[in-house]
Amino acid sequence: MQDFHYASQPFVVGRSTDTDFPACTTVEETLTTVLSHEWVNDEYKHMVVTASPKALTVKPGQFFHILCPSSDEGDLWFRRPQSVYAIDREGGRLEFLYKCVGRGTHGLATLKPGENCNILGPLGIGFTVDSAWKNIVVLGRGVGLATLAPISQMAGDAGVGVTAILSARNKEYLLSHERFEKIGASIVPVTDDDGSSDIQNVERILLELIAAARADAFYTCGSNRLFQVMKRLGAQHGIPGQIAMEQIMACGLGPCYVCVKTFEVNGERVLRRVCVEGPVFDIQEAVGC
Amino acid sequence: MQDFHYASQPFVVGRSTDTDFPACTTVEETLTTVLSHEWVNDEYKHMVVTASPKALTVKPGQFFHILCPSSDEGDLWFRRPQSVYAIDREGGRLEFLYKCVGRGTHGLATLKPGENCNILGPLGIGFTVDSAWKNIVVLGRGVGLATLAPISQMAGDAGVGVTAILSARNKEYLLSHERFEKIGASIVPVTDDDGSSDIQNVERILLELIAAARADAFYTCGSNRLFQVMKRLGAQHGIPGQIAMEQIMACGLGPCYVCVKTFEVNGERVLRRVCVEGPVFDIQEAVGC
Amino acid sequence: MLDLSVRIGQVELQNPVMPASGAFSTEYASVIDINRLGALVAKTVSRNFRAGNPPPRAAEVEGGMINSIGLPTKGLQYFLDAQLPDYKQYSPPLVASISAEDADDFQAMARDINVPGVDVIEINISCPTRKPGGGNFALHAEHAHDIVTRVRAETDKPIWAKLSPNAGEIVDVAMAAEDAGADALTVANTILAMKINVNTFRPALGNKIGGMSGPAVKPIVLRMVYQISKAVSVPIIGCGGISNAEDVIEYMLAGASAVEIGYVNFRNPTAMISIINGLEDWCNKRGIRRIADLTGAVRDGDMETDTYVAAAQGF
Amino acid sequence: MLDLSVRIGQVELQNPVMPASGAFSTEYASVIDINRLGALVAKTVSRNFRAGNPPPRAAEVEGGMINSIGLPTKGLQYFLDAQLPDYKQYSPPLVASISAEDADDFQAMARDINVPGVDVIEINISCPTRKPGGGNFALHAEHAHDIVTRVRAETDKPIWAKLSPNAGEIVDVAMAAEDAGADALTVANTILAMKINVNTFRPALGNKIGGMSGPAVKPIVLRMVYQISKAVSVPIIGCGGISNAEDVIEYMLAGASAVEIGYVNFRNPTAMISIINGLEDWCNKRGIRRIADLTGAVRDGDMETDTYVAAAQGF
Ligand SMILES: Cc1cc2nc3c(=O)[nH]c(=O)nc-3n(C[C@H](O)[C@H](O)[C@H](O)COP(=O)(O)OP(=O)(O)OC[C@H]3O[C@@H](n4cnc5c(N)ncnc54)[C@H](O)[C@@H]3O)c2cc1C
Ligand SMILES: Cc1cc2nc3c(=O)[nH]c(=O)nc-3n(C[C@H](O)[C@H](O)[C@H](O)COP(=O)(O)OP(=O)(O)OC[C@H]3O[C@@H](n4cnc5c(N)ncnc54)[C@H](O)[C@@H]3O)c2cc1C
Ligand SMILES: Cc1cc2nc3c(=O)[nH]c(=O)nc-3n(C[C@H](O)[C@H](O)[C@H](O)COP(=O)(O)O)c2cc1C
Ligand SMILES: Cc1cc2nc3c(=O)[nH]c(=O)nc-3n(C[C@H](O)[C@H](O)[C@H](O)COP(=O)(O)O)c2cc1C
Ligand code: FES
Ligand code: FES
Repeated sequence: MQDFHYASQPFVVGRSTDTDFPACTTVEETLTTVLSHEWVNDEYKHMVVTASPKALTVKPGQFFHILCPSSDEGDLWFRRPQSVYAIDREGGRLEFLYKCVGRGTHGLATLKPGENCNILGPLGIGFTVDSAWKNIVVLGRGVGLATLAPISQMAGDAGVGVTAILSARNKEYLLSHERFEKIGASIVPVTDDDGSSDIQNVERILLELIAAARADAFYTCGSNRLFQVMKRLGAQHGIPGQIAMEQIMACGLGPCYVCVKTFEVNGERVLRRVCVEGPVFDIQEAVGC
Repeated sequence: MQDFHYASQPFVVGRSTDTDFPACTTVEETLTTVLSHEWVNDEYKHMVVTASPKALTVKPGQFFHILCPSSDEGDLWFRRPQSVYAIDREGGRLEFLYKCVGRGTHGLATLKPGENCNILGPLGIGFTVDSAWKNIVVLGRGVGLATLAPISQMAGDAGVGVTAILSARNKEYLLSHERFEKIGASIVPVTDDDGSSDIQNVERILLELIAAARADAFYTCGSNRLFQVMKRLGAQHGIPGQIAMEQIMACGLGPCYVCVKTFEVNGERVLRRVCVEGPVFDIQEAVGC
Repeated sequence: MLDLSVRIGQVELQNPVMPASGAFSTEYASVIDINRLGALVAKTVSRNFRAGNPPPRAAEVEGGMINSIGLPTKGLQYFLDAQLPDYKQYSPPLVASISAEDADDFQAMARDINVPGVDVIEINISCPTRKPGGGNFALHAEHAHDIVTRVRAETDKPIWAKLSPNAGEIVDVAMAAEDAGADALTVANTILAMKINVNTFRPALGNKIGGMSGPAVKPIVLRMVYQISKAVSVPIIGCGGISNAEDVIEYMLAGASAVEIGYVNFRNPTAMISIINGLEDWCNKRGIRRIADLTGAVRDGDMETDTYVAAAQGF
Repeated sequence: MLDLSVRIGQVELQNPVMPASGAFSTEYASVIDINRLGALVAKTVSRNFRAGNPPPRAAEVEGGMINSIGLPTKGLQYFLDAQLPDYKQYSPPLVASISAEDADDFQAMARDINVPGVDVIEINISCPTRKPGGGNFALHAEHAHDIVTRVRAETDKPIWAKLSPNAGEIVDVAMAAEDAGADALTVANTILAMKINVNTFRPALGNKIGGMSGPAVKPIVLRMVYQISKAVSVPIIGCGGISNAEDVIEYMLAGASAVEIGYVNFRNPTAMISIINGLEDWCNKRGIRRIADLTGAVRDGDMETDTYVAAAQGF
């Protein structure tokens, strides 16, 4: 009965896609298959999906715009952006690590292995690493760690060392610890429960790294307070920095201007779209995240 | 994560119900469980569900208003009425036999055994059988047979004989044959392929039954042409008759006045609501179905 | 103790949940305990019998339905003789809804329905699918003002004026109704809409066009409640697309004192009871003691209006 | 051979599917072949730079979304220097969309955008979330007439007037625009709407209210297209809630010659291509040779108007 044609199907263009993508396009709306989907703790879930060759061209800091199923009686009418957490080009897989916060992410969490997931991407501008650098510092908290994780891989590939300052409520929420470790990053965990995630302590750690000449560049995501410290120290010490930002999105492609954030460029305030002009921006130009 | 509370869940009051029904109510919105669900031919499906004691009070000719799942990307916003096909009071089961015609019924057809189905009922006014009668004639076509099937049971229980004239395109679509048989109805199949379903032939059969005094009452459903014949012969020969009618419905309970049909009562045209004043009406008052 | 009661002028409701006119009758007593409702709102009645519009009278659309019932009624006398006593078997206040052929008739209807047992008169000046000869007096402020003034002259009972979302300047209409003496405003009736069957090329409704209701219209009507609540001081009854407890909260935050519920009763006849239960849970969970305090409690006074500042903040 | 082409006055489109202004840019070339579209409709441009409204600028609602982008633009000069050449890399005709501070500015904008490469000028007189000082000239017939007259005086290019569904008398506005010389009418822009977050008590949009679009608004806008098509003779471009091929057919039956598609591009960026493919399939299956024949083909001329007769028939 699959061929039945409804008199007034309200939403045919739904979760699937039958469109041929012209060769020149860089972005695809594709149906992936969920390979595994596990809770990491009681808030975060880790999803592995199959990926097409075009999807696998994704770079750290870039994201996919995901059509989440609904977990309630309603329907979701926007996609949800999720940055890529790991890229397995040989295995043809992509990984996402996300926090369940609202309807979209809770809906996403209902997907079972074997089910399809419609993703759009890769989107946006990712991180860059200069192979002339010796050592970079990544500083993240919460879901920010998911976005920063692939940086270590990229730095490693470019022969650059990584110090990863990972901030969380407590050890249990120190996500991606192993992933950073595997790459050989030197890890500095800071947590709320022992007070080590205090902004003063983080500043102290950063200053030490600067003093030790182990901070050729800064990378941050996921906390406005941490970003502000990095921005200030970066400016004071002339250290370049990159930040991955978030904003509510509709299209994810550029035209709608829903996802704007404020930046300061040469003393002037400008709005930029997180989806196409970011999500990765120059840390000195960002105002707040 | 089941307890998660969404900021703006658009449709909480969905397929499930948590309401206690006051003892005085006669109708329930309940979640049944699908026990079996099979294709009868390529158009009709037979569904058996569990039923609450209140749902089991349903009488032949009454119906349930079913919240069908969707088989496409959209959502269904109306329930769909389906008359009860069989009532198993001991086994606590209800059966439906329905034709897949549009989004609602194709959506219903996707339900698998073990899944829930939200039904509202029992609704409307059913058939009546006078135990003084010796023999009644039921005449139906298509889905009308589903509605007429339980009549035989009821007539049998009242000690009344049944002649069932079953009309269909061909033998394959002669639904409920066995069910009528089981009750001991004498069956007259008429089909399009051999021309026996011709209106003249059906009229001839009815006249024979009248002549043989085997037509104390008429019952019909599912075909306007067949209804018109029964109405005419009933009027000519003073045979009481009942017809089960259909109309697009919204509420199914009476207030909305969506489901009106025209009737002629003492020479005056009136509108009646199929859901509460029917679906079973006096055949002589019905105008068209 | 949680207090779910709300007050619409002189009328106290045990909770803010009422059925919308035309989507309810005492026939609902067969499936729910209608004594739990805030009030009972009767189907609109006109002086004389009306057959209503040709079928099909309803069609489903994404997010709800469109209908063109056309205000069928057995007439005023039947309402007074049969329906009123039927409604008075139940405890919640009764809101009678009236419509009329013209302004004089509206005035006369108000006089004739001004009987004991009727607790509130809702004047349906906004039905979009009544046939010509009667009608939609809620499209322009002058007409609304005239009708409300005439009804006011005939009764001391609370008058609720039911507005039309099809008006271009609904805030002006609301202010006119308030000025003419309406005790409350019901916002709103259905939005004119259409569906065409692409197989048959036929309009889905016998009346060709009809009124849309259901969850799809909620953001539109909610916006109207918000705008009107900034302009009038009489209570507002929100009506449009409510399907769960949070929708009721949203309407109250926007400025409604109570709500009326239509379409969702058709989809889930137990919805109004679930919603009342849901409101109780919602308030208890958040430590809200009086639901009436939510009316107009939207936090819109301190919002960032500078685009650059707003876009620098989290959202 | 199936002919999907349609004609809007002097402009021939290879098929009736266009993006809606503000929901499209050449950035879509990264995901679809935009040369397959009937035309390209650019984001509305104003004379000078505008930042737009404070975030959050969009929220999802049942059946679609509300937005309050607020017409951000880099200004006319940037459009002419950078965006126009960018669009002209592609083959479909270019529809430029303009907005302005006042009537004089609208006239001047029309003059300044009257350059080679611009194939059609769509005048956005209907943006519901522009800040005061510019505006919605589509709420009243006189204003619409004035703007279209002034634009007409400046250009021989086709003018499409984009109407507002928030107008109380949209048919009057449509007739005024036609009378003033519009070559076609785009029906319509977004419907004013609101959402309040019941956790934070805050409006979901920084601008408090915004414009609603998506499948939920389709029946409302379709009704407007139907009503307008009975009253004007210029072509109509349907715009509102289209998400599949059958929605396009429905709009055409109601009287539209072509359509513009907004929201669904955000949900499925490949939607416009799927829809064009779907139109082809739909016509082929039904033996329709020229899609243009569907315009206004709704079968509404022989409908039963007697309620009793209609209610005696099958439906
Ligand atoms: C470029 C980018 C990359 C991201 N990567 C990750 C990641 O790797 N892991 C992770 O856990 N989260 C990530 N996020 C945040 C994630 O998109 C949000 O948590 C998610 O959209 C929330 O949706 P929800 O429906 O569960 O929550 P709700 O609160 O119900 O969302 C309501 C609405 O807000 C929007 N929204 C809410 N929060 C965000 C947000 N932060 N960014 C964009 N839109 C939002 C949604 O689109 C939705 O329309 C990323 C965000 C961006 C912009
Ligand atoms: C009292 C009653 C009992 C019925 N019993 C049976 C039965 O036992 N077996 C069976 O196969 N069919 C029965 N029908 C018909 C069945 O309800 C319709 O076939 C079904 O609603 C079609 O829905 P759809 O979405 O598949 O079709 P669509 O054509 O997509 O329906 C579109 C709309 O029309 C309405 N609609 C369409 N056809 C009917 C109809 N005939 N009656 C009421 N509403 C309709 C639906 O509610 C829907 O809103 C009965 C109808 C009534 C009124
Ligand atoms: C079938 C139907 C009949 C209606 N009849 C009336 C009526 O008689 N009088 C009236 O004032 N409103 C009538 N309405 C409008 C509703 O009262 C209500 O204003 C509208 O449906 C919006 O609410 P909802 O979205 O919750 O349905 C009717 C609505 C429907 C769907
Ligand atoms: C994010 C967004 C931005 C829009 N910007 C414009 C615009 O700049 N100019 C314009 O005329 N309409 C604009 N619109 C309105 C659309 O062009 C269209 O009229 C409306 O969205 C209805 O179509 P839809 O339901 O298919 O989205 C915008 C709509 C959205 C959703
Ligand atoms: S989300 Fe549309 S421009 Fe960024
Ligand atoms: S379906 Fe509502 S009255 Fe019959």
